[in-house]
Amino acid sequence: MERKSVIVDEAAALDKIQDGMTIALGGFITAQHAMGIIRGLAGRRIKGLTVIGSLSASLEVDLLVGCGCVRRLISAYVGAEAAAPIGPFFKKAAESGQIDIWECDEIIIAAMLHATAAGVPFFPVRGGLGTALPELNKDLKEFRDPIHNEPLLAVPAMPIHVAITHANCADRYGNVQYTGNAFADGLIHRAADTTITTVERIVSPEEIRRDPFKTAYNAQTIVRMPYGSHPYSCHGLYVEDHDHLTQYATAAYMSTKGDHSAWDEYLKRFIDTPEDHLAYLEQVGVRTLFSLNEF
Amino acid sequence: MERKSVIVDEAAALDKIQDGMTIALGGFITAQHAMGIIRGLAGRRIKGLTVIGSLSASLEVDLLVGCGCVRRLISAYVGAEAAAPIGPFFKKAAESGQIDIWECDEIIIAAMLHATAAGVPFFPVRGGLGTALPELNKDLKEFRDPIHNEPLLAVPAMPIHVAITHANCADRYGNVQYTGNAFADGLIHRAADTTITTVERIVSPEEIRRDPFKTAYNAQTIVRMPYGSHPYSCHGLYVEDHDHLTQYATAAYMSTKGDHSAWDEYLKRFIDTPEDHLAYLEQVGVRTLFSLNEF
Amino acid sequence: MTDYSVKELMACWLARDLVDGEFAAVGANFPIPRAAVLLAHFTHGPNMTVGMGAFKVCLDNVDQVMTLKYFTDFRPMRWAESASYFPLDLFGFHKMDVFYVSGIQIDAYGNTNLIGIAGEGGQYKFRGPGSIGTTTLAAVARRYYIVAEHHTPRLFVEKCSKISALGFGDGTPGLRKKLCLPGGGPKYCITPLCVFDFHPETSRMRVHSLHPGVSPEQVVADTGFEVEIPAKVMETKPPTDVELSVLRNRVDPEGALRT
Amino acid sequence: MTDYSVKELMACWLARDLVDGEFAAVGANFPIPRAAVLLAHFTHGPNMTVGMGAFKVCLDNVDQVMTLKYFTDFRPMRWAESASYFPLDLFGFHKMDVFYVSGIQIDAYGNTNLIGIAGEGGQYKFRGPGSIGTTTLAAVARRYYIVAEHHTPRLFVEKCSKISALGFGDGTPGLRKKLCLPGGGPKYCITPLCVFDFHPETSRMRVHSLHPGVSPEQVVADTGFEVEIPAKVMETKPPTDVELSVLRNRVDPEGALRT
Repeated sequence: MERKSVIVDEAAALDKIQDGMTIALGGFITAQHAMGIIRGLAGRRIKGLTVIGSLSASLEVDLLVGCGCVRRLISAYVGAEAAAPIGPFFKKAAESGQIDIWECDEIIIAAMLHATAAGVPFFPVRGGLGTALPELNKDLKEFRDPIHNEPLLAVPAMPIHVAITHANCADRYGNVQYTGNAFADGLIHRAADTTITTVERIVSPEEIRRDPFKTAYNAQTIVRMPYGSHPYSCHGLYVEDHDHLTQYATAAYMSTKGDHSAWDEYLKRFIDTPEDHLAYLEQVGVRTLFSLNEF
Repeated sequence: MERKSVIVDEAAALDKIQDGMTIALGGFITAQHAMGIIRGLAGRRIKGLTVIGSLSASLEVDLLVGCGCVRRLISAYVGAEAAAPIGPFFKKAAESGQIDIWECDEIIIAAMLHATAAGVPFFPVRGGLGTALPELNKDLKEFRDPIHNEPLLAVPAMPIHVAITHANCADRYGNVQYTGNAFADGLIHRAADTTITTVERIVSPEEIRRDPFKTAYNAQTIVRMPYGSHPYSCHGLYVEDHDHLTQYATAAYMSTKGDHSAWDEYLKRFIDTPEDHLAYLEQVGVRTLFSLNEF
Repeated sequence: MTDYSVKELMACWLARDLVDGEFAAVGANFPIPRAAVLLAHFTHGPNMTVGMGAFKVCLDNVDQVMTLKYFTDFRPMRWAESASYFPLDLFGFHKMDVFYVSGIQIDAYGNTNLIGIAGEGGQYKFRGPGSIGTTTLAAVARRYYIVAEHHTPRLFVEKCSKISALGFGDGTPGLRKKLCLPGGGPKYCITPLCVFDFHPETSRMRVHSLHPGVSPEQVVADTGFEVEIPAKVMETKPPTDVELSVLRNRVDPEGALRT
Repeated sequence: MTDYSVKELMACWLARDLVDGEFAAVGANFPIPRAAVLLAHFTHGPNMTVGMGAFKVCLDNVDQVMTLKYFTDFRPMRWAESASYFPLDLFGFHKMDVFYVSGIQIDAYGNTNLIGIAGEGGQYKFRGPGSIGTTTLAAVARRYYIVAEHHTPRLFVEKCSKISALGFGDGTPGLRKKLCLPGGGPKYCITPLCVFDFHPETSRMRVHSLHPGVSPEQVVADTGFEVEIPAKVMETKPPTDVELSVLRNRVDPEGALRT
């Protein structure tokens, strides 16, 4: 008997995500999103997803909202800081009631993930008492702690079908390592039933074993996707593509105001026409990609 | 203004620990205990300590019990596996009711530390329901979770005065790094008011900054103690001194059975006579120390 | 005395209220607190723990710090002593000494709103970006500061439409204590016009000091709630030459605060 | 057929019940389950996740594994793919497929005791070493095995003095479900004499198979509770030559199980 490789191609990974699932996206704000998969979901117009953009998300979530994939959204923030104070499609969908928002802050979302990962029904937190959160998010229950009778907020666990993360490298057995910060990726991996990780490079098992302390988790599915986080950053390799994010934010904003031309152009060029991740990178262009060197 | 060094000498570190305090010891079973400090506490015959031997402890806790330092003990295990299935002084003190035992397993003790570190009054766990633990440990409260009404056990937070850990190296500003596993040391650091860490080597701040991801925590007090974990192991450097542990276990066992001669000899030679850690190492001897090479 | 911008004044004022040895984090896209923390670190806080992006850094030998566009920027790694990613662990928040909060609304009791402004039928007429980490940090950090880059009646309201970070609620005495929140709540709110503190009995904002050249009438006109202005109100102490020199040469060489 | 020891028999039998792809940990000072997990990994479990000390290892290219005296031994690091220290995170226990438990008492309902045996006036007449991780793991691991290195009436008792790891409690039907414990509880208990399983209705131990050469009478005599022995009881299948060869050459070259 032989040990099995967990490397699959892009289409096979995308086939694992179906309408109505709950997915958790890795990275943090503008770093390390598995954009090859996320663009694929947007391109397939997957419907009815519950999306956890952990712990604070960026425009990768906005893209899924804009393409009509999202029914329910769980994130402490949707924006791109200097490039976009708020995700335009997220803002419009929230204002029109098109999506449900599970209102939270980063620590409440982390508590939900911790409870799920630990297999307990809830975790207690202090933050949120006296705020609008328990009124806006009916899942959060105020209660008295059974020992000291102090007021607390119970944050429930939530089953998650798939975690989708992006990392620097993995071996063919799914051992994933990061050069920089893994943020909450290990946590969502443990909370989810299964994990799909896109990586910049596949490395040998020997390379992984050189520093086992660097292994963040063992993913069930690995897809090789160089520059897989573009237009977001990947620590140790490339920074955010600020111009691309601005282009997205402008097109999306104009679309929410009724002028769809720039957005239709963006969608056609970057989401719908490229048949795979490498075709997307061809659209971005070698010159742009190599301009994103980190230091 | 200049940045302050946190390196102190052995006596100054010991002076921080007083009768009646709650202390949490780092390491795990037979690895990485700050024996220079623990022997110092035993030698000073500090009284009335609440000792957290996290998460499972070894004979370092048995030594403190044997020297009459412990009032209350919190650990999921006290023994040295092949060298001693159970700590002899611990066994006798438990049977005679000389110490209080906060009955727990490793996950319940971890939940207590998590709650303390997170600043919440308790953490919920599933393990322990239907066992003797809630009957033996009145701090553990059975309750119903406020969301799904499932039965759970509430594990309360517990204020901890000092965490005492041993690591491979630190810089003069208290940035602590391990070669191997840090076990629960980071957790007890976060749960405690202050942390004393003994290290094999002081390294330059530049060395620490070479891999900031390796920094486990920032300790408030650093003491340099080469071979500071002897007779326990320190990952990457030396293994357990099996003969020394056996010598301890035999002497302690005989003492609990009424024959105190070997224990008195051990106590005199290794605890009471050496005026400091290096004097202890002289008693152990260079030949023994260098026989403990790991691989 | 050197000329300075109001943002520089705000940063210098905030820096002076930080104490050596404290633990403070520097966000991205929140340039005034960022400058305040770094300025304090350079002038009187060599033992501060400075959180910069996802790292804890010490800058004692650093001549100049770059401005970050994005919080997750990896480049502070070069100065890092440890990596730090707080929300993951649920840990240590209650040990955070100081924190900075902003909002799309700030109310008379120091509550802030990053969620949105309610419209008709339970919907939002204006949705905000989300609470980030403010809900919990405002509850547990030892103290925090509200920092407003503008001072308008739309921003400073009597009551937030939705509270994302609790200040003093509706002013009920001892409310935070009743909720067992370990943090002390907002200490000051600084704006381009003035510094507010909180009345010890009513917990309402009142003017603590007016920035040089600002009149009480201007604050009243630009604040959406009824604001108390003590008879003898101080003037906010302007930046010193030393502060401005460190600020411009080491903290903000790109001049983000100068406009 | 090669001669074998009863410990080797026990290890081989346990190994056969492990499935490729499962996650199982190998403790120190618990040599039979250790051998079982490694044997399964070598014979039919290349995709198993093997926890060895504080590491997850893959041994596909490893000829021989050393025996560890201490759980925390750093040497498995050489084969490690990741470092693993479970109790710290409170995580993933409910995803653990299989776990092994022992005790100073094992009772008719599969409860085990590592705490102690009560004496007079609330004190212990015999104090055990403590529950280690068994309380939680027995509650949440998908299934577990009770492994006894001896079979005596003092070890196998009707009721544990103190339960540290819950099997089926007092046999109340659906007790584990009522307590919302996600784990299935003990699947088998293996001893030097026999394999026990649990009656699906009463949850009491009954003989599943007798080791070669062991009589029903011997099990009855050496068990401290009334034990059901089905009329047609199987014989425990002895080790095959292939199993013994892998066990002796790769898993246990030092012969810890041969005595």
